[in-house]
Amino acid sequence: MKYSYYPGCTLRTKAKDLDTYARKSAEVLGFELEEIENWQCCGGVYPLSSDEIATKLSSVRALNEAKVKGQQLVTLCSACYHVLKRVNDDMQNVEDIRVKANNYMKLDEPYMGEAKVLHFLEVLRDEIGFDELKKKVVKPLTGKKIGAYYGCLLLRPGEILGFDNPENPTIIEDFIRALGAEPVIYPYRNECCGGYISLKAKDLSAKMCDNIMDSASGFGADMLITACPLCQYNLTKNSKATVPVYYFTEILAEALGVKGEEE
Amino acid sequence: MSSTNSKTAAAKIAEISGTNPLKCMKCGKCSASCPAFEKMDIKPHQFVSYVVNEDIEALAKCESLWYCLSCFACVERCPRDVKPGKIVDAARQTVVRQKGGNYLSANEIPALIDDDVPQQLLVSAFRKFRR
Amino acid sequence: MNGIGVFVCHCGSNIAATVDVKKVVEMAKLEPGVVHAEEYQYMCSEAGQERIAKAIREKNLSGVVVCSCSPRMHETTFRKCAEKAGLNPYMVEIANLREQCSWVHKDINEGTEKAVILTRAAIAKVSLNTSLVAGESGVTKRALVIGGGIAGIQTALDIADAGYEVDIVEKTPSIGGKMAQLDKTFPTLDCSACILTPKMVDAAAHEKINIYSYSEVEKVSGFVGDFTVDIRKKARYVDMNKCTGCGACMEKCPSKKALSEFNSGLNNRPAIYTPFAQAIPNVPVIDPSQCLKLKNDKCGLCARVCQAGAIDYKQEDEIVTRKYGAIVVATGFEVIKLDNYDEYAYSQSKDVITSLELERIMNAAGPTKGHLERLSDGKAPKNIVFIQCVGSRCADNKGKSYCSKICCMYTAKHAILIRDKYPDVNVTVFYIDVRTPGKNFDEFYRRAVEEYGVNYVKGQVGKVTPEPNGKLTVHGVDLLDNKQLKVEADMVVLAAAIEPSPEVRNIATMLTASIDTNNFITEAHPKLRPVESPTAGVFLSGVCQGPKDIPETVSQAGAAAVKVIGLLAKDKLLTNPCTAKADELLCNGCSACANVCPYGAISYEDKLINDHGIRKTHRVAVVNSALCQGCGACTVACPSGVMDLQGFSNRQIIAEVDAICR
Amino acid sequence: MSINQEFKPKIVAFCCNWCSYAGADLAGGSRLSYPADVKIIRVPCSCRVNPMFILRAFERGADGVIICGCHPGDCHYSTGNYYARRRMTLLFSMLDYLGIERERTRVEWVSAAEGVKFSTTMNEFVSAVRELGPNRRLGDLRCKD
Amino acid sequence: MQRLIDRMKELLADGTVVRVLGWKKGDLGYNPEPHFFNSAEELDDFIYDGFCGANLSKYMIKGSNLEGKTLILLKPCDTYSFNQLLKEHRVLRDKVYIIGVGCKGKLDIEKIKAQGIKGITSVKGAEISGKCDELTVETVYGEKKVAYKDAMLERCHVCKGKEHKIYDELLLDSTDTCDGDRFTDVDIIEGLTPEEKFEYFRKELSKCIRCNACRNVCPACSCRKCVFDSNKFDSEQKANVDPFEESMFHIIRAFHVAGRCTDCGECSRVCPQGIPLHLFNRKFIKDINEYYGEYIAGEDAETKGPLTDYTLVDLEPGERR
Repeated sequence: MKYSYYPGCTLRTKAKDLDTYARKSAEVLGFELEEIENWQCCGGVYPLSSDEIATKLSSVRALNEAKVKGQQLVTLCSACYHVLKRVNDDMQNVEDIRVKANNYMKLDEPYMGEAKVLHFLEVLRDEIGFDELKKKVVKPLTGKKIGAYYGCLLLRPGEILGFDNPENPTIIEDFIRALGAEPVIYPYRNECCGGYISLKAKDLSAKMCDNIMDSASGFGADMLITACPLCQYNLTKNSKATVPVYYFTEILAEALGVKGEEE
Repeated sequence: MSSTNSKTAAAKIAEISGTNPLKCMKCGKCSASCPAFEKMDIKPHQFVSYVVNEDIEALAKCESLWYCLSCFACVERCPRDVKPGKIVDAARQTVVRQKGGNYLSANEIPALIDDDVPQQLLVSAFRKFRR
Repeated sequence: MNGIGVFVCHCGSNIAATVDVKKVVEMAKLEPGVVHAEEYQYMCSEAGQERIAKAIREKNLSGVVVCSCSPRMHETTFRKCAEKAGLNPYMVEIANLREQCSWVHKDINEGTEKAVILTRAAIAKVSLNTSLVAGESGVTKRALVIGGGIAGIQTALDIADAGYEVDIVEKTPSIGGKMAQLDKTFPTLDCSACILTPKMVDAAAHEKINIYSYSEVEKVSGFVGDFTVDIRKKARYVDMNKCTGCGACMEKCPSKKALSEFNSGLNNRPAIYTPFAQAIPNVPVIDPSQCLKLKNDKCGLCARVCQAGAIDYKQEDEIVTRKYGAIVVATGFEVIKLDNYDEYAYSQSKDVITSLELERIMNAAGPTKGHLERLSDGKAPKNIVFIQCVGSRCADNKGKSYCSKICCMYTAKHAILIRDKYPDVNVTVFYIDVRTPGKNFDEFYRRAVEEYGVNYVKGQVGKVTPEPNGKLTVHGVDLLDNKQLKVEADMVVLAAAIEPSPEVRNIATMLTASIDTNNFITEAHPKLRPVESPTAGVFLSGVCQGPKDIPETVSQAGAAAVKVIGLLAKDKLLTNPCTAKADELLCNGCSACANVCPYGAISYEDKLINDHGIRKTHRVAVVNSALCQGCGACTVACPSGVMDLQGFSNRQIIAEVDAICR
Repeated sequence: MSINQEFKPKIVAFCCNWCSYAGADLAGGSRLSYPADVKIIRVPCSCRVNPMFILRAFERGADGVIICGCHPGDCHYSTGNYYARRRMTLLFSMLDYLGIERERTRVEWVSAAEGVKFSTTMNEFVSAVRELGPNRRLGDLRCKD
Repeated sequence: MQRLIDRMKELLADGTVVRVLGWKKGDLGYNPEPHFFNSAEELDDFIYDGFCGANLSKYMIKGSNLEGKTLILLKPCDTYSFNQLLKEHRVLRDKVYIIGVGCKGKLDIEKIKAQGIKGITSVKGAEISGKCDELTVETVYGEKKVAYKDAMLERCHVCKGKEHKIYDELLLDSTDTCDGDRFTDVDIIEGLTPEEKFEYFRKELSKCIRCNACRNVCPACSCRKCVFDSNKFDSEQKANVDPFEESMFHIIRAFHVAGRCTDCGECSRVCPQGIPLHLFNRKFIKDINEYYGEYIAGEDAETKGPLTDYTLVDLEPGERR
């Protein structure tokens, strides 16, 4: 099975781990991430205003490329997932944006939101299946107590993203279970880490991250995993960081036994 | 800002946010959910009232614009489908689109970042704080 | 063809002052078909009516036009007058010369000219009138009440007290409904069971009331006065006639894992059970999904301990068919599922409960024997937070658009009861608005604040987070103080919205009663006919029509009963003769008419039609004149103009149009 | 303008029995005058008004047609006026399409308590039609020369 | 086409159906007509080509009353009409076997004639197989070429799509022929002044000779007895006697089919006077779409029609959205 793959800017630089381990794991799990050509940055945040068109075009380009190749579009970064999925929803359902975006793009065939955006975790859950994943695990993470940190961008608004129950998600917990570890459920797992606010109001972000860390460690987590480079940054650099924070692909690679192999 | 300008600006905010502020029933669930509440001078639920009352001048000057995290907690939980986060963002848009409306200048960035800052942080902040 | 008589009334000077009545008479005589025209001071007077009667008799009139006041005033008078004189009452038309002519126009020429035209239109219409006879249909002197909660019980008691037979169909093993689950009732704080159980006993003991418990309505046919209903009596596996209600079976039953419906799932019940100790009938049922004997033919303990030999594992569902003159829907409500409100941690924490669950916890017969304790660890709570409007007043896709109406008051009740019994427990209520319209309601709420020190905070809660120490943090807002609040709580109580029972949709369909987008049954008129459904003979009692509290429910139940009694007291129902009628020779059977009929009065039959000697079977529309109310929606929906309204036929109205535009 | 004052338009008003006809009666009872050009036809419900009736009126030379019914939500028959609303919306739009000005057709919801509204509505409607002058007869929609 | 004929013969032979409702060759080569074929032999006269514009749905009302199952051929646009008839209980699903046949746009001989081509003897290139780019018109004055597109019926330029909405099996391919917006003409008329509108329709409607062809062909006009022939409205007097019927016929007809008309375009196709009757229907369709949401009559056989439905918040007559 081949998927179009949209890595996003951060995975090329600061979050190489998130990307590398995903590719290695995919290989073991029997699917391929085919990076789309000439992708451009999604912008990091979804432009909410209904009259924003130009800022959505890079996403439309990526989506259209996947459509042309007849593949589903996979992302790893929460922000890319959020932006791509919402732009795709606009292209499907918002007439005005669809018409204007297509006018800009001048494609051979207009893009109407045909592509399907998947997060890597969704591929594991819906395409591979966590039961299958469990069978492929060679080094189960037995005994580890892992807290899932979802953040905002994967979950909200639930109506559009449809990733999981936005107030009580389970996908990463199920993922943790599949790898043989014990998920730690704590109520702050879908609270915001502060996001881009940490650029200008570090104190606010720090307070929020501390709340998350306190809750997670209070419920007994040894480590947290996340899918978002910015969450990872804020949680580690911007808080008292009582527990380490890893990308989910890293523990995946570890459990699948492909972490050690250096390129 | 003259009253007609306020009216147009308020209408513009309602339009690009795609929500109807009149549906708000003042339950405060947005403000109860907002992680940046303490930093906000105009609280999320008040934000909606300001648009209804067309007090756009105050909105344009307020700090809240720059503290909203776009975490969508209020959007997710608003029982009236008003989605205050979208209104805050629309107001922010109307400010940054004006000349001199940028909240972040390129010059100040080096002092704000460290080696580990992910690109995502910068591009997101640029989108939110600048034209 | 006989002739038409025209009678112009002066109404003293009310008409005559601005309408030249003599001219109207003169002009009327020129109209085709008019054989008699006269004017008189007061047509509605004894003498005036005698003039009309005399003319009908002497000139053998076939139609009468009275030019007078509004038909809303005296149409009935003149119809009766005509009938006495031997003319079909529906051969009378009124030209409204007073309200719609002389009183609104000042110029006598203008007034006269218009009066002539109105008279002309009435003459044109009456010449196309046909004799109509009100139909008659019989009344079965028995009522069916669907639902055995307080609404159904009260309606049944009131009907039965008037001397009519009533059947109650209740889906659960016992009557009592939601009220039986309540601990105390507002604003008087009397014990719910103490006021409800006597009524349940009365209903069971009443010679005119027959209770079908553990039964459901399966099929409804017929119409007002003559409904035929199939009732499914679900297999109880216990013989109602033999069981003595000793309870030995329940005690001995080894399968005790099922969640107790009555206790909102907070504890368990055996596979053979009555929902609660005061159940009526006091005959248990076996839950086939739990019974070891029925599931895998093991056990059989209950049969062995039953001295009356009442256990019958072979019992099957039974269908009873009964006839009714009237049907009352009293299907009540359920608390919504809280799947869409995970931010309040209902599914994540045992200490986040609904108000109905709190009722059971507070109740001496409940899972905690009436002790206020946390379900997670049995500890006594010190801080309790109530959250209002959970799923009510929503404009999103998750909740209900309406106010559930009862929550403000029951929350005040809970707060008072807790503060009264456990003065050291702090109670905080997060509210959006406190709504207390009702006798002694606001006083009650104020007592909660003033006497019991309940902390009311205006603002909604964003999230409830369980903490590692087992407590809960309530993240709310105080809008009046403009502050975010984090309240530590041991227990959180959610005022979850109520919604009509899910089966109401199915029942409404069977009854052709309409329901609104929230599944509440629509009333015939929101102000003037609040306990009747638009479908004749179907009445509404309780929350199935809209959220209401117990006093309101009981009032409405009584009102519905009066409507039923009024109907059953009649021996014959006269039906409005101005009903729709399809020409079956030409009907296409396309269903357009039935689609717009608000009364479900139109059905389709494959009929053998004799079309000028050619016999063919067609699907044709058939109007049930007992149900049709004569609105005429169908006549316009019909593409071939086959559906017509008697008394307001297409030809009659077109004749009026022509007369006016002539 | 002065010419139009003398022009006596033919106006047909269909009023539902339960609300608007009673509203007209109330206008009468309160002596609230309106032009005598308005002639009322009583129908049980606004949903009884067949588009054929309106076309017939225009074909026979009516200058304006108005339909009055209970306010939405207050229909005596619960839903009749909702159907009437759709039918008339489409019919009026079609008449406009044929060249019968929008001002010549109107639907107004008048309750039994709204005598004043009935009278002002009729005054407004008649003056709007007078303003337009005589209607082209729909009967001339086909000329046979 | 041979594949189609073979398949029809097969279905006749195995008893699935007892007759075929299809098109029969006409006398001129470009005027085929609907026909019930009762045996495999009769199918020798069968034709399916670009001139088979006739919508056979309505004939199935008769077909539903005949003994046994009828095989009907429906083009994509015809299936809408069929669904609508099904919704109105005018045809019976179990009395029919539907082959959805492909369509590459249907031809209008008048369009060819309008290009100044006279004395037509035959037209080549209208076969359903092949590319359908160009027609070769044989005339008594020699051979003429006409682009297929330029000879297509107006309705094919605004085709609803290639998809059959109801069928038992599909045969032959379809081509997208839509290259226009069906509401353009309605928009133009809406923009005229009242005088211009009235004059326009007066000019068009004055051509009408009341031949009733439009009514007879219309799949929505399937009443056992038409209001115009009934005495229910005092309009039964025939043409030239009653001016109401005379002048209001098309308007009333349009209202009667409003919400039910699938815009099949047959009325305009068969009008011998070339009156653009579809402009009435499309006005209603456009308004319905605009006011009550996109609605395509006959898209399925269940959805409530817009005129037998309502919402609490429908706009008021005369109000614009």
